[in-house]
Amino acid sequence: MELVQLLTPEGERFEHPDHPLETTPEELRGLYRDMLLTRRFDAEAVTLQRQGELGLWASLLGQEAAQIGSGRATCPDDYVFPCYREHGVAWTRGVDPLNLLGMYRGVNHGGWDPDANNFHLYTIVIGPPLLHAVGYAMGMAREGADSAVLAYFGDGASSQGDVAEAFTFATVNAAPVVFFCQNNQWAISTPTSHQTRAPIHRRSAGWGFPGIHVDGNDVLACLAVTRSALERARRGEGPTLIEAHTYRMGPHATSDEPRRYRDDSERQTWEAKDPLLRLRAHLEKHGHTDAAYFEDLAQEAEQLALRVREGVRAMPDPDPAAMFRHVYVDEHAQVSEEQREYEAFQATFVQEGPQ
Amino acid sequence: MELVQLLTPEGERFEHPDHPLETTPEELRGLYRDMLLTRRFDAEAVTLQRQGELGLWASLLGQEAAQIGSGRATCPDDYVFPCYREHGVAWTRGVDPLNLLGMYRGVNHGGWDPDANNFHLYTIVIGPPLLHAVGYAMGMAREGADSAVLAYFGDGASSQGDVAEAFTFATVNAAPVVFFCQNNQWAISTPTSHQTRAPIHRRSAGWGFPGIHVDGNDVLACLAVTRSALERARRGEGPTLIEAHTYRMGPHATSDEPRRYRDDSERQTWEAKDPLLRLRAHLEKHGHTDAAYFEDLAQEAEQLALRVREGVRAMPDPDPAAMFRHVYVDEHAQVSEEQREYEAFQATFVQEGPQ
Amino acid sequence: MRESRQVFEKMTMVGALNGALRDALDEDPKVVVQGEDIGRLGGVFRVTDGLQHRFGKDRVVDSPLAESGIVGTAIGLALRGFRPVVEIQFDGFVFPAFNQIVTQLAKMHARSLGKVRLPVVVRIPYGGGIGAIEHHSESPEAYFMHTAGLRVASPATADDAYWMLRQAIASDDPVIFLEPKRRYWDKCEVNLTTEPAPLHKARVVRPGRDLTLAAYGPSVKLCLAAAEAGAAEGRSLEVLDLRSLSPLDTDTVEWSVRRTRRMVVVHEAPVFVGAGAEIAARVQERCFYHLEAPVLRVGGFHAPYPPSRLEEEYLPGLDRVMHAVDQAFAS
Amino acid sequence: MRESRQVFEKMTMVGALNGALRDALDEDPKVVVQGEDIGRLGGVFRVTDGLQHRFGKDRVVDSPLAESGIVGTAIGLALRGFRPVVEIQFDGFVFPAFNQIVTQLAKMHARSLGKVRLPVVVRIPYGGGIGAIEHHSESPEAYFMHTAGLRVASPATADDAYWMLRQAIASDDPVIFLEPKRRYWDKCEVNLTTEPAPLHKARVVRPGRDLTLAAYGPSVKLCLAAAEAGAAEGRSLEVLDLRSLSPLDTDTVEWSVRRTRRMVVVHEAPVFVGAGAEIAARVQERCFYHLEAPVLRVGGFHAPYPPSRLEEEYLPGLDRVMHAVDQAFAS
Ligand SMILES: Cc1ncc(C[n+]2csc(CCOP(=O)(O)OP(=O)(O)O)c2C)c(N)n1
Ligand SMILES: Cc1ncc(C[n+]2csc(CCOP(=O)(O)OP(=O)(O)O)c2C)c(N)n1
Ligand SMILES: [Mg+2]
Ligand SMILES: [Mg+2]
Repeated sequence: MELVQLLTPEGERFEHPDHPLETTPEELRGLYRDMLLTRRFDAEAVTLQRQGELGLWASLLGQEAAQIGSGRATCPDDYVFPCYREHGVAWTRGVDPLNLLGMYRGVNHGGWDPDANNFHLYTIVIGPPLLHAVGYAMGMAREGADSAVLAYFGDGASSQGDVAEAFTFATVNAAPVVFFCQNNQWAISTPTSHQTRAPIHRRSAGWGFPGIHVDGNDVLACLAVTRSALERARRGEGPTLIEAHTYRMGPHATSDEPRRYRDDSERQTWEAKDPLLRLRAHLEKHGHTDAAYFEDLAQEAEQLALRVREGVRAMPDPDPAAMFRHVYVDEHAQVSEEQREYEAFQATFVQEGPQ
Repeated sequence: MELVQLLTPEGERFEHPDHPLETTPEELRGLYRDMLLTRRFDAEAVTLQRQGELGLWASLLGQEAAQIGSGRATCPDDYVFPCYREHGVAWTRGVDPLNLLGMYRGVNHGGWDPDANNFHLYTIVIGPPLLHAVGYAMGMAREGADSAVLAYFGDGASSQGDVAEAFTFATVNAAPVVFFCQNNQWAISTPTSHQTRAPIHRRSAGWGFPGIHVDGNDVLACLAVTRSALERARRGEGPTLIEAHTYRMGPHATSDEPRRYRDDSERQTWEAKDPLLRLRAHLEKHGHTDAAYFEDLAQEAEQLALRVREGVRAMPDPDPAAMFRHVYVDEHAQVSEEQREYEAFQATFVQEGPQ
Repeated sequence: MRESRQVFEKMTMVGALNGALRDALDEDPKVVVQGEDIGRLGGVFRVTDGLQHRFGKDRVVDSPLAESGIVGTAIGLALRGFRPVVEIQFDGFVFPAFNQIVTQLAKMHARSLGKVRLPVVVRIPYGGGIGAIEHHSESPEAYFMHTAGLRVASPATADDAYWMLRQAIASDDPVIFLEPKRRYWDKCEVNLTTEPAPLHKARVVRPGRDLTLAAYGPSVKLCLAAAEAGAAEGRSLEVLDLRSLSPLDTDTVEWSVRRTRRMVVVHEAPVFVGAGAEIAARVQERCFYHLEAPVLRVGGFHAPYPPSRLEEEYLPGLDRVMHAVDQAFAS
Repeated sequence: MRESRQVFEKMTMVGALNGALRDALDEDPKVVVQGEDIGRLGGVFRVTDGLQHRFGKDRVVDSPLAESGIVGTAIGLALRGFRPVVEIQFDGFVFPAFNQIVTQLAKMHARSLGKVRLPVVVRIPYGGGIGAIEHHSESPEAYFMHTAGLRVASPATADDAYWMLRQAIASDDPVIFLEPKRRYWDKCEVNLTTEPAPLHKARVVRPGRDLTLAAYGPSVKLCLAAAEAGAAEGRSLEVLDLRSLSPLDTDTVEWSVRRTRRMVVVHEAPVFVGAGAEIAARVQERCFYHLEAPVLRVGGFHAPYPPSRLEEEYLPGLDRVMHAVDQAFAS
């Protein structure tokens, strides 16, 4: 199957018969800004991890187009289910980047309000959220809502049984859901060829719903295919699978050492396909931007980085009592009992003064 | 995709370019005998259940061709993983039918030696055995064995995540395994349309391996496609998925009441496609059989039924100590302790005499 | 609010559960029911009989054969504001959903710092005694008790079945609702107008002075029989129906044992790291100086549930309970 | 047989486990290793470092990202006569494989009346204390202990890690092998020539007279520190390393408690229906008249494992252990 591409690595714009896309210069500048700010934020998080402010960070470097393009295709009433690397998607949903850092800092397991931006919590266990997405979409459909769900997963995740079950429940319920696979070629050290011998976008055919292969480093193509898939879902025509061909430029997470399992040369090949460079080339070629635009943006990026840096450092450690809170909505005798004992025990230290 | 058929419901023989099959009259008579004896055995088990000799029975009525055809395609060194209804397959592997009754009578959970006939135990939990089959096939391949695995599952089972994972592990390991799906149109009360919106045989394309749709009531077609798929597997070319289009003529199990969820008319439609009738028509039309053949066979069937009836009635209840045996291969302190306590407790009754 | 309803007499537990689902579906449009074969067939035990006909295929959903999918989509529905009640066909088939239950259903409320609520009920017919094949007679409650974030409850009678299921559906926390299938056809009077007790409260079902028999679900009836037999021997045995397993109503247990000073816990699940272990551990912690004898446990062996012809040997029966009672008095 | 080998000095637990796998792969061609990222990368903890290079991709297999598939195919390989050792990347990711483990791996030997053996080892780095994100610090042992058919063991030191893993691989039963990841980088002397003790035997790692501290895996070191602190306060605390959780070496536990008459059990897993519940229940059953105080439990709370900034509050620490010891003496 052909790879949907609307923008070449050199910044050349194409039209695609099945995925028409009209864009204003302002929109194009907006997409570039999204990608640049996301990248800057991500780089800042990597630095903060090195400085010990975060316990871990999973960088999205290289996947900005896949995430911004697909995320910008959503409407406010749509709902998004991420994995743990969808910082760009979170950005498009209006989630404060600071919120994304809490779990990587170790002060919470997520903890933002998913309903505030219709952006679900990051979920570490790979597989389950795809089914949550389908259930959510089934609920939307039952309510007759004019909206859809966008669910992200990785090339590695595609091997989990839950993903197949998600396809099954989505099709038999004609659920308004779009499955968006960022095939970034690696699942930690495991290449995609170890997960499947056929392209991932072909998977959906076996369930009778369409699969699309898109250039994941082309923000316009990602926007276009996701938008049409979401529209299809909202029309009640059921799910679509999108495979975005992209690359994880960095390590799996800050704890990882990619040199143990892949050549740097691979990364270099992909640098030529950088999602930001190609949109920048396009913007410049068509006179949509001037030097001031890029300067302002660079400044905005530094401000964002500063805000994030300061925000993270100011993040308080959680109150130990938080361990017991929210285990249940309503009182649970064992939790209350353990909390009482814990607090009584802590009180003995307070009485004795600091140790 | 076209349905592979070598024998019409009227007993007309066809050739299929991809699935050539040469058969001698003797082989054809053998296949008919297999199907008839299996059907007779199955009917006897249903009766035995009604008489209270079995706790439950899952009848294969209507699926004789799918099971005998595919089972007869195996070689002795191949290995078979059944579900719980593969009585016909068991027959082709030389498993004593009496062995199949133990778990339905409640005297064991299976308990035959899988390695005696390379026929694995019936497995009640739906999904897991497909992965066992793939692992077994991976082992065969590692040993360089010239053999393959045949794994059965149902239309309902196709929804389990483990089936998808089995496809994944089979393909990335190019495991010599054939997945044989008996689509008997129902999973208890759930029609296949509630499991998938696309034909099951299409599922494999998403993993890059072939899927075949075969007339599951045509014993010759089932034999031919399974044989070629097993040969392909033995050649190291990896897995094949076969979907056999067939029908569960009876209830899901003796405890089920199909009238609650399906029309009798459906069953009548399928009666016209009876797997035995069509082979019988073919045999008679070509003079491969005479009246004596059918009479002898009927007598053999009655003898089998008699042997099964008597055998079941003679099956002893298991020794209670069997509960503790075989939990582990080697001694386990808690099991030994509980067994000692249990036996000491039982001994108090013996001393006191019967209660 | 339910004045118009009669007090039903002599209902089976299946009937009571069916009534509870029907009333919950009636009263709250957000309640949805899903599971394998629960629609036209009404479930293999007929607990959902007639519900699809009455409430439609959108609210009473025949699902594909995939338990992870059943629970996973229920979580998604709950995120959207629904209150799903899912059926796992038999105890032994809950394990494909275990990942969804343990890592998602149980933890999402805490993960979200309370922003997300998952009012999902997972109904599981459990326990033995019905002569079934493998995986149809197991008692998996300990796995769920050990999992923080889940509530676990099990009724022993039709009356409790009705009300406890209503309460479970009303709970904003996920509830693992264990239905003792060997009691499905037992009848008792169900009072449909008066809620008898909170979901998580244990109940003294037979008062006694000399020893406490603690049980839940299928084993309560057995303990009542044991108390009867004990009375014939001149022993006054108190029977507690724990009803809730997470939380455990330790207060009631403690209150009972402090009076009787002896205790035997009975359940069908294997005793090794089972519910009885927790109860024994708690009781000796809290009633150490009140106990005249160790807390004893009667339950399944550390072995897979046996073939049905052996299940009466495996399951705690009257003999084994009375034997434990004797031992407790011998101490 | 291994005379040619030196006694290694000061090995980390990771090194010891790596050595055990290497030697097992060397000695038995039927041993195969599979898991996520265990090949080129050598596993996220480097336990399998260099093994794929040495033994090839057929024996040290990078699997797809699917735990049910990893365990399910391992069962199939075992049926074919292999001895698979699989790695689950982190404790929290064992649940997708739970169905395979509980309904298949644990039960197939019994199901087949002993005809089938499944010598599969499931290695799981478990427990907290490494500052990780959600699902990377859990202690799931109680689930496996409650499951008949599984053996469950956990080493506390590099020396035990080497030998216990060798013994687990040699076992004809399935073994859940729990590796205390916070002790992965602790070094100790590993004697590669002498098998120190059977897999399922508990060990007194510090003798004492006044109270028994029972622990396993990550908590043994903590208990040794507590015994040290206790000694400073004039209390002689005995420390038991249980090593095996199923079977539990009750004899050694009993033998210890009968002398010390007091006991505190420590583990990271939530105490509610945890390993400690079983130990407390057994000890009060068997040593009722020897106990001077109830058996106390120190462990995780009935709550999901918290964010890492709170883990020191959640995990049993020296303070909480000493507090329990004080309580045991206060009784
Ligand atoms: C069920 C489960 N198993 C294992 C892991 C450990 N793990 C975390 S990320 C990862 C690789 C994921 O790869 P992919 O799905 O391609 O996503 P990517 O990280 O490339 O975005 C693994 C194995 C996990 N989080 N969940
Ligand atoms: C994991 C699991 N869930 C549920 C069941 C209960 N169950 C037994 S058979 C069956 C239907 C199976 O349908 P199918 O796969 O089509 O096989 P068939 O019975 O038609 O041969 C169900 C739901 C089970 N055995 N295992
Ligand atoms: Mg990836
Ligand atoms: Mg079927």
